[in-house]
Amino acid sequence: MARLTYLQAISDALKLEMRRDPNVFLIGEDIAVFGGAFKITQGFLDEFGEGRVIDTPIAESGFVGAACAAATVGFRPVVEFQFIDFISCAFDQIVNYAAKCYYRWGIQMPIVLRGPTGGGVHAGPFHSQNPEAWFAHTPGLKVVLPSTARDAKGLLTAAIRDNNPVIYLENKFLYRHYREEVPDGEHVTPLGVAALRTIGSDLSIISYGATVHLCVEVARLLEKEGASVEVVDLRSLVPLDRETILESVKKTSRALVAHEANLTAGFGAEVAALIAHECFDYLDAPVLRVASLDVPVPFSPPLEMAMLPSVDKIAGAARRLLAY
Amino acid sequence: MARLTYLQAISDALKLEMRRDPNVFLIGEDIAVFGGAFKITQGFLDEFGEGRVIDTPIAESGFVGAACAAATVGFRPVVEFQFIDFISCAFDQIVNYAAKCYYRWGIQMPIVLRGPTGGGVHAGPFHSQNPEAWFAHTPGLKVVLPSTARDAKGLLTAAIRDNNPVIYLENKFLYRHYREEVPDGEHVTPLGVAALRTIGSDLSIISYGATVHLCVEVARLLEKEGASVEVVDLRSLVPLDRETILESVKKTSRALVAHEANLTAGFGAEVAALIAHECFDYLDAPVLRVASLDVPVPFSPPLEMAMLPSVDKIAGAARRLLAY
Amino acid sequence: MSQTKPRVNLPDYPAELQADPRDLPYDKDQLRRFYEAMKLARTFEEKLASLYRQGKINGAVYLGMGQEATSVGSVSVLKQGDFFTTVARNLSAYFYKGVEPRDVMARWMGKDIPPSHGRELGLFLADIKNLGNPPYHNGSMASWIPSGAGYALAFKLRKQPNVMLAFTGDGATSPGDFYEGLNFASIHKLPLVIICEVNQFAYSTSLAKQMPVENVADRAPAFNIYAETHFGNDLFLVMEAARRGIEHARGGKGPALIEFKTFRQRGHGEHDDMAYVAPELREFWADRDPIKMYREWLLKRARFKPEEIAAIEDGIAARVDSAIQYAEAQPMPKPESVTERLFAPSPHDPKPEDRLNRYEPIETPSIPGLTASHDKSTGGHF
Amino acid sequence: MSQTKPRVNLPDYPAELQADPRDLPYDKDQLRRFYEAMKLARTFEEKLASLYRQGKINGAVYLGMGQEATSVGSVSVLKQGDFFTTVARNLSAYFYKGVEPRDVMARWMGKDIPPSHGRELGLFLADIKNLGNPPYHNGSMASWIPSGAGYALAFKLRKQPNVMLAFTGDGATSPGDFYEGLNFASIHKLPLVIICEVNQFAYSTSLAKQMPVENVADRAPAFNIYAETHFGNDLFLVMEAARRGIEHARGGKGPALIEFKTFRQRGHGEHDDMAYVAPELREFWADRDPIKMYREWLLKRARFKPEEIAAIEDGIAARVDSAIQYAEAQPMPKPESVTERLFAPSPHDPKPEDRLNRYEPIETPSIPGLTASHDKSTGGHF
Ligand SMILES: Cc1ncc(C[n+]2csc(CCOP(=O)(O)OP(=O)(O)O)c2C)c(N)n1
Ligand SMILES: Cc1ncc(C[n+]2csc(CCOP(=O)(O)OP(=O)(O)O)c2C)c(N)n1
Ligand SMILES: [Mg+2]
Ligand SMILES: [Mg+2]
Repeated sequence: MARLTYLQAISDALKLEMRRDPNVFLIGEDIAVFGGAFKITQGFLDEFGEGRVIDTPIAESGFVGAACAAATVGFRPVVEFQFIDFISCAFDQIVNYAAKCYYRWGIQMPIVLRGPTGGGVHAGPFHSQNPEAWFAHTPGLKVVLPSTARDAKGLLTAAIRDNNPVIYLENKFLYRHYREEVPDGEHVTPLGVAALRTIGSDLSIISYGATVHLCVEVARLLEKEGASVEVVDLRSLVPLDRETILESVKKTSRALVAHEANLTAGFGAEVAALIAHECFDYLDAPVLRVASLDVPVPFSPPLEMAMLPSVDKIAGAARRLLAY
Repeated sequence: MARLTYLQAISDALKLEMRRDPNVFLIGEDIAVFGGAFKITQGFLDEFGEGRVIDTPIAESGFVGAACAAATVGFRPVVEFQFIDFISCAFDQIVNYAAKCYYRWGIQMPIVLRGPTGGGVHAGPFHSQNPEAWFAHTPGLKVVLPSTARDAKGLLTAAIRDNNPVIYLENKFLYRHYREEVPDGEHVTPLGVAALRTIGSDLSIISYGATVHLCVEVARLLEKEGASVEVVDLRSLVPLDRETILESVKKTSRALVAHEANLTAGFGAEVAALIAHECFDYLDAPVLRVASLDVPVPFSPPLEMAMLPSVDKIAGAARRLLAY
Repeated sequence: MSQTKPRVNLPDYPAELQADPRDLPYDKDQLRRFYEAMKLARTFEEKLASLYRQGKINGAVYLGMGQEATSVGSVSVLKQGDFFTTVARNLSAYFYKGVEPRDVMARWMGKDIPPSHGRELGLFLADIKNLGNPPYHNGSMASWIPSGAGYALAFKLRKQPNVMLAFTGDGATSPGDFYEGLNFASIHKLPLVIICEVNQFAYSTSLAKQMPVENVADRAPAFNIYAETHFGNDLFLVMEAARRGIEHARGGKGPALIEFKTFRQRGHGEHDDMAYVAPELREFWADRDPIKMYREWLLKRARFKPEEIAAIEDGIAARVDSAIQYAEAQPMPKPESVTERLFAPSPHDPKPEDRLNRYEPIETPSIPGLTASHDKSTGGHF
Repeated sequence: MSQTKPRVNLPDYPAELQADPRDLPYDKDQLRRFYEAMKLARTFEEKLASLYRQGKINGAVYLGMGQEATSVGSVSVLKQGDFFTTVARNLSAYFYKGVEPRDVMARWMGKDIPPSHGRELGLFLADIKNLGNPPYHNGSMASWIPSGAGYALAFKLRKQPNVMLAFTGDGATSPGDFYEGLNFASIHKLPLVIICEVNQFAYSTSLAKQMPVENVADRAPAFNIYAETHFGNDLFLVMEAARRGIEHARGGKGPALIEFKTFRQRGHGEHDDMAYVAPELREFWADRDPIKMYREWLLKRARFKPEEIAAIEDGIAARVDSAIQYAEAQPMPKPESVTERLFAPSPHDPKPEDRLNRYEPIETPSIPGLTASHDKSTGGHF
């Protein structure tokens, strides 16, 4: 075990998988010479050479399409988006080529599309977005969002070994702000098993990605207020661990869903709808959602913080639920 | 009043708005000389000339970007996607330029992005998609889906006069299969007001687009079985007529949400989550959803029909709810 | 300046049927094989069109009539292990490669036939193992140029001496993907060969509305790519040019773009009456029909007897008829199968025991909201 | 062949400071105005960098140091009603056009300043009315080339004699949007002028990894576009070339692409130590710093006195200092305002009375599921 940041855990997973499997290669902007905008692949060029760490021109659609193709003939490309916002430029290749290939032809396409998501670092509307709902709504893609360094490593390892296209969404605030013990060597976290970050009996908070941290903080706050809160971290939206969600809500009878993406038609709606459907006879209160307000992510800190979910907002909703 | 197909109603709205406002122009592939893949703009080139009916190369991102820009300096462009599936190629311009322009700068961008959606005509995975949830999740875009010829005209008129980017999603099965009396001359249906297609007291079915027709058929079936079903047609997802949804469900205490897009993280999840939240104390049964199965739209009729929502599937869910 | 000037060669056919059979390395069987592939496609498509009009084919039908020489000529010079991808008008390429007409017909009818089992239209086929036809994205125009670059990259990374050949229409040279793919392929000197079939229209859109230059090959210098432009309805001319492009790419010199001027004899799809096409243009190209020309050449220059040709054609007609019978007899896919095969099984798919240790607490939650001045993380605020 | 060959002109500066002031149509005030805009941007950015390092600026900071001549030179030859868009390195263009440093500084600090009121980074400004700087999409590289074509289209449709000038980096010539935009603009002969600032890198990526040709202008013939390539750190050379491009476009001859070779003296952003840049390259371009060169020229050729220059520079330093003070004193936006101004009010926004007649029954629902053979609708199955 070593204490690694979330970012180092990602690097570690990439490096180990590249050593393990010669078919893994990396492709993206500024990942080779520069080591990536966030320095996740620093030193990789030296170790793996330019055939496996490929700097590209600014052409997301082009290099995603190329990597997808290579994935159908035995390679396992890992594509880096410099900021996930630019995934919109490759949207067609992802939703129409990657997502549908196996269904159409039975030819598998093991590719990981990864990049930094999320706000809270005052990077403005084009460097802060959270696109998971678009992809979770597109059949054929797996969607993974680690909240911890351990998971960042374990889930990325599983994603690279997965035989399907995986959208792997990192959180750029966590990159250098979260640090924990991470297992050395091989560490795999299967895609589709949620984690419990706290265990409780009065309220379930279902979340994923960086927002899980806010939820854990809320659980601690509310513990002091005498409430026992269970925080469910989905870890992947597709596949979705329905059992863990439903088990938890059936136990607590109260559910709150929280994420950083915009509220309307966010993945939280799916979780809330699922709970409302499957736990109808168990619920003692309506399912609430806390998410970003429905606007682009503004640059200025007071605006951005007002827009994003926060410990206060989640705690407020939790208290309303507990008092219902 | 004249009896028009859904398609003719769209043509009619376009023509009237072009006559009324010289700033309206059309742009897209094969819309001028050919009159559009579905012949919606047949004859327009003759009447309006090539400055206002612009054939483009196959370059969705390019002509969407160009039209968006023109919209910020007083034009009101209407962009046609030959099939809505290709909207993925213009995704970045839509979600990053169009959606965010007014919020960033206070400069309005009145543009309509329209095209044929939907399955049921055996056109395969790339000519059958329903992309509304992607855009409803992106703040700054209005999302409109007419289910009738009258609305096709009224909503398109409102969309063209709207000062914001509007994603206007037509249904290609309805184009030539649905026909009704449509008001002559100016006819405007405001964006954000749902319609009641049937009025009932036992169950609310909330739907939009072509699926509304299935729901109306279900209402008729169930009427014969003694149940009184209210069909709410949203007409637009953004803005969403929450009041009409909630009023209806508070009255009936049972809600079913139906749409043609894939189930997971579809807009139905948003509606179900809304109801589960706001009508918790009124509901006598869980909120159910019927939507397309979570796979790409397959070509072969038996597969496609198995994948799409149907009268049977919706009626089945409705009966379960009524019996709950 | 690192540009190669495209070579242009547009003889006024069919003034003379030029190739001398004595110069060609093909025996009679091989010459017959070319004819069979082209004529089989033509006959098949004529039948398909009438089935479509009878309401026996669902959806839309897109045909390649008039472009058989570009398809057959190009794939015929590929070598073992090379890849190719088609768009909508390359049925004859499939037939040349040995795809069975009866399977194609069954696909058009939505039957339960591999690899798509009714999920895809009849014109789309991917079969790497048996055919060297990898899956690419058929929906959006030019999306296969990036994927083409990807297959070429795979060859290069594996040091395989193969090329990736991608058919492309003129319209498909407008989307950004076309340029992103070419640029990537050229920077990395990948063995990608674009066979661009300029059939005068993209749906209804004429060349002048698609591009401000005369030839697609005029764009190749922008990517430092080898290019040639030719008349595309002469099978042997196609083969020669395609071979040069392929050998250029195979030689590690980077991509090649071979442009063929040809003509789409039918509408964009069978629903399209192509009223926008001038009669003179149709006539010009009808005179230069690739099958007609090749047939004449076989008779006049290669000493095929009329009876021989007639026998080939009868055989083809019978094959198409039996393809229809076969296809009609095949079962439709089972509705229940619709949700199958969405995700490929993977080594770490969750197992029941994975759910045992789900409790993994977060000791020190990390809460954003710092301004730059308060942020003490290493590596700066980002 | 409809290609125009790009003109290339890369003199070995600063061997000679070439322009003769007597040939130039500028009076002393005008020469001072050029200097002020460039030097103001330089001084402002130096300060901005140090504020960033002090943690007083949030997010990331991108600077244009070294590219002041391309910016100022290009916009200085625009006429009334012309439009221009910038990317990240054109602050001096804004200053030349009269944007107030204090407002830019306030924007960088996220203050409640129009038009973005804290929603955008300091480097992004759109103000059509006062500045001719229309909103375009700053997020994704090259996305402004389609929008540029759109503004040029608007001029053409309105028969306005104006041009749209779009700054672009070398990296931004790789995305598909660049080509889609150029193609559209050229087909329609739109008055779009691309000023391409080739500053040797796209982030850390060298030119050789971005493009397989030497010059961006080598790509112009692919779109039948007028192009020139020049050294970009000589203000007068920039003005001459930009003027030719602008007048070409204004004359209805279609787009122009003017390429300037220049250098990004800082990292991509201030977080980037640009370790990947060879020292010799830095030195080469340091010797050719556009402000240094222009300053020397003012002294040596245009008879500015050292005191005059010093006075200008003192004035600029004071202006930047007061800009910071002003900006710091401005209020931050109110958190509650975050949900405002998402949608523009529209004439048919729902009114209470619209909700009165919501009952609109569907008489004959239309149920899909027909196969082609059962479909009797007019116009075929589609
Ligand atoms: C991105 C995209 N936009 C639109 C379409 C619709 N479409 C299908 S084929 C076609 C014309 C293609 O023309 P070309 O590339 O010349 O091929 P051809 O049909 O002439 O063989 C169009 C516009 C598409 N498939 N993809
Ligand atoms: C589509 C897209 N991909 C990636 C980025 C991230 N990015 C921002 S600027 C930049 C480099 C731009 O290089 P260039 O166009 O040469 O401009 P310069 O920074 O040199 O002025 C990159 C990769 C982006 N903004 N858009
Ligand atoms: Mg064509
Ligand atoms: Mg650059």
